Amino acid sequence: MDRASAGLFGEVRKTLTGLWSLVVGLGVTGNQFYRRAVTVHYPRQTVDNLSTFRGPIELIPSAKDPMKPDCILCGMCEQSCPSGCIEVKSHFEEEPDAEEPKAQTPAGAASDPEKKAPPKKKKKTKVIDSFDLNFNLCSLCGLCVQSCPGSGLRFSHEAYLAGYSRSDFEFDLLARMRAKASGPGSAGSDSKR
Amino acid sequence: MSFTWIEKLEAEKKTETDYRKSGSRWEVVVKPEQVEAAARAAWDAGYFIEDISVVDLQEGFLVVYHFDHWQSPGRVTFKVLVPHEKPEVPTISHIHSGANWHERESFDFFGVVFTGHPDLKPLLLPDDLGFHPLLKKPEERASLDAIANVPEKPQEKPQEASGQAP
Amino acid sequence: MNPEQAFRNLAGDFYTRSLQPGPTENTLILNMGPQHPSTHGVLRIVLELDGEYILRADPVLGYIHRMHEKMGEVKTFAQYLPNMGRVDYLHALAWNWAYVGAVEKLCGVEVSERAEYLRVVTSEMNRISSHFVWWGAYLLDLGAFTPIMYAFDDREWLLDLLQIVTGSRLTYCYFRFGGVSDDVTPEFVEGTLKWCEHMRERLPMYKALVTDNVILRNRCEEIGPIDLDMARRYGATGPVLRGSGVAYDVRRAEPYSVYDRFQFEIPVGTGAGDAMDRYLVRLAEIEQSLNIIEQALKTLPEGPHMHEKAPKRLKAPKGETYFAVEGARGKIGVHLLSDGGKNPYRVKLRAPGFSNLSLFAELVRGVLLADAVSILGSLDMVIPEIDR
Amino acid sequence: MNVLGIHIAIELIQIVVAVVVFLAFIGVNVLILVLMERKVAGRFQRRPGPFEVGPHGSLQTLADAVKMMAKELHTPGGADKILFWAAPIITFAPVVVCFMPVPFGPKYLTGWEMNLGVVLILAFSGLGVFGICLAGWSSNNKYSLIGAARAVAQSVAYEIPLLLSVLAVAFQVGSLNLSVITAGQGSWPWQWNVVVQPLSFFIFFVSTLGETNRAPFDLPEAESELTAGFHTEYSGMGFGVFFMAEYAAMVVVCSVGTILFLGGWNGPLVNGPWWFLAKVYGLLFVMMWLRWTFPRVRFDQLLNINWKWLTPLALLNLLVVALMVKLV
Repeated sequence: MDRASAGLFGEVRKTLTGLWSLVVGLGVTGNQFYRRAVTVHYPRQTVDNLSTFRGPIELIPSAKDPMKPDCILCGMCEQSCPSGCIEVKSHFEEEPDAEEPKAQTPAGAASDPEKKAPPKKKKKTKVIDSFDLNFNLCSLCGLCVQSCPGSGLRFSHEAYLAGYSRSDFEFDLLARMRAKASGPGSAGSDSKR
Repeated sequence: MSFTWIEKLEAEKKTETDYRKSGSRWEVVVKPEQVEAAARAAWDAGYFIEDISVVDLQEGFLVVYHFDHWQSPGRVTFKVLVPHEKPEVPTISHIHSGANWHERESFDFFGVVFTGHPDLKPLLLPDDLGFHPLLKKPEERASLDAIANVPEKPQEKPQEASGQAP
Repeated sequence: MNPEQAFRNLAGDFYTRSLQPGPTENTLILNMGPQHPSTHGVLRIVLELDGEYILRADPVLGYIHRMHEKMGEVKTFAQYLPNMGRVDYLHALAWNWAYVGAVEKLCGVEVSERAEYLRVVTSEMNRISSHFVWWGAYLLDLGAFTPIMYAFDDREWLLDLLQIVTGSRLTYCYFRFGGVSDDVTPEFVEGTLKWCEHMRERLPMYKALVTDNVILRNRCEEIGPIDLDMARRYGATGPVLRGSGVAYDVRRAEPYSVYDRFQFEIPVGTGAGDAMDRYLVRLAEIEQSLNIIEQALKTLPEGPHMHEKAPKRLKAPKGETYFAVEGARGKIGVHLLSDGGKNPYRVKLRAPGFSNLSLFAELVRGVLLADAVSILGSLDMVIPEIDR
Repeated sequence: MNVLGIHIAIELIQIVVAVVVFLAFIGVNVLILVLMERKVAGRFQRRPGPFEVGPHGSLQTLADAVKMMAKELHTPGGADKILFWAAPIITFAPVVVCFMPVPFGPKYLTGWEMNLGVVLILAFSGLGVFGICLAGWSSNNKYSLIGAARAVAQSVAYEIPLLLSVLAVAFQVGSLNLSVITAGQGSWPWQWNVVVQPLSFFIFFVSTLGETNRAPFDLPEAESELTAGFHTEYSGMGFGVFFMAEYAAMVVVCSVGTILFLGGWNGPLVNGPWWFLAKVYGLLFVMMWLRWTFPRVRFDQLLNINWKWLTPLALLNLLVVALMVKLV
């Protein structure tokens, strides 16, 4: 400590500059005192940047039928999820109008005979039963959206999620998608803000 | 960047490794009783300890020490293989004080005992846990060969450095 | 059992008892934490006090231990990514980077040029946001309540920007093997440059309010000096080391990514290595990070945000690697071993705070309780990172 | 019954009425002050502060008070039960007495006009630390104990410059009667004692910060070091009474400051209690401003400030004032 060497005069001067720094500090807070608050009064106001927020994932409805998802049911999202929070259930169903694909195959076969080689008896399609997201476990990493080979999944912009129990966050994404498609004012419409 | 101090070091095996691939410039395999001397040499050469990591392998525990230097960066890795039956390595915490906690952590996770450690009590895990969570099941353990750029099993080779008493 | 005996049994656990046999009589064993306002989360320090002077200190860790290293062994390489945002929640992107970098190094995955720049930008932004939290929290430790609000005001803007590109605000999971998960929008670039300007106007206010404040200076100067020997013995890195006057920064020492293309300085302390030095180094780092962000954004190359050859499903060869990056708290290292399986064989996470905190016990010997708080704050602890 | 008996009876009634009135006054003021503190802190930090209970959050402290009263009074294990619960009362009771000689306005707005008003206030405000000390001791908590030790050292130290600066004014006026001191000052700011003795006022104000444990001198309850200091273990109204005592003590010292240095109820245009209250609240605002701006000093620094700066300065100041009084 070089306090002794500074002498009384130096000490007084140091104290005075110290005191002045306090006054400067008061000036800074005093200056802020008159400014407007920067916070958002939550229930009355909401933030305006939710369009970039990535909330729980949602299924993308197909362009033709908003009640049907674009999902091809490959299960990639299920596999890639680190926390195992996605569960896709599906079953095989025979194509209802088996005629139409048959009508198309000759056209394709003409150009590419190789493809004809395994002739399918009856075309079966996967039909979605349920697409569940256990949001309790989800860490919003986005690996599922990234791994989706088509465009079946995307992030929603829901930030205002609250519930009374864990079961409130076991989402049936299919139902949510349909609810969203049928009523624009339903849950998950924050993005328009 | 001079690594002459490594060349002087008594060790089972010294390899200059590809930094781009392994992130380490030198890899030195030492015997448990040579650890202290190696750590001392690293200290004298101006190195500081980065971390101590343990890998559970078929042949035993591979204790990996990483050292780095402030002025001439270049990671140096020391490796010690100790058998499962007697997982004991001398502590280096009296040379590199930072190793103290790393050793305690390794003791927590693997049960590797660092002999001479001043205070080898649990660090991250509860004191009454009773098992070591990072131990692998015997059938899950990979062999030394299965982990690339680890040189061949040093334990099996009767080395010329056998006459050294610590 | 008489009540006194029962009470004695009640008092203390394994860790207090392990400190119990003191060298002198009439000392006080004080448990600071795990619920204590200035231990930042759940650090616990068992102190032996003589009056208000600390005779011995013994940090007790593990209250938020989650065994991330074990999780790494049971998840695939890609599935381990979200864990990285949770090791150090304040500089999540550096951990993202350390792990992604290690895997890329191991598997020889190339990263697209644009992604490298985006990584630099977002990681530096994250560094600034981390320093803001530290700054506010440190002043809370010292008893000033207002600065954290100003810091959070600026940080909110920053988080809004990071949200545009990463989609989240705290526990980012943005980096991918071979690139980043999303490209940036022009408004992000514009907004960030604007924010950088705003910050340059704002930093003098920080200085006037806090840095020049005589009370703060008296609380920080000559407090907790770390000399070079001690820093090296404990393997201190980051601002803690730079505060002691060593210009050791992984961004320079082992240049990774495109850091060698940017002009920036490594702020170092005056040599005293006290809390004030560490404080000043961190504030200076905010400015340097602003420099890097501006340079990177102005020279942001076009191109994809993921390398074309980036593997959709990662196949790791067997091998071992170590990759280090410079986090807000120091050198973050990931020691990764693979036996060629789909999961890592072993992941060792080197948390900078772990080494930095380990010197705390030696540093606080003989200081006042209030100084211990100041020292602890100046080390910038993030307990989840230390406990992993 | 003689005249003297009637006098005593009247005085007693007056005191009882005054105590009741002051209790109400303290209660209302604490409610307002806590709200004010939170609102002011909010303004400094660019946020609205309490906003939900009542219009603009105006009933927030009332709600908090109700909550506090409804809470369980918990006595920690190993605590000295009697002392533990006596401590808040011992801290709070002297503060009420301190209001007695305070002239809120001209004529009858004084609880009990007495010649030694200043001495009474200083004596009783010094008692508050006794309660804090007991609280720290009886809690059987180490943080509380350290907090109590700090409180005692701090309070003892800061009482000295406080006393000396008050004495300087008393020298100048030649009276210890607060009404007389008030009456000696004019209506306009340049007629107040603060113009004559700015240094005394500065010393007085800094000392009151130390005396009332306000930031940046709030070491007995320094929450980042001692969690909550001496009242760590108190729950419900036990804590509430400490809280009230702290704010009431603030009102007292600001009242004294107003009377001694800022002309009391004197003010431009019409003299009256409104001026008194305005000045008191002005001083309280400055206290809050300081609290929400500065970090906390360290304990040895706190004592250094006192023993190395304030006390010598106050002594010097007193000497100069005495000389001036003698000469003029």
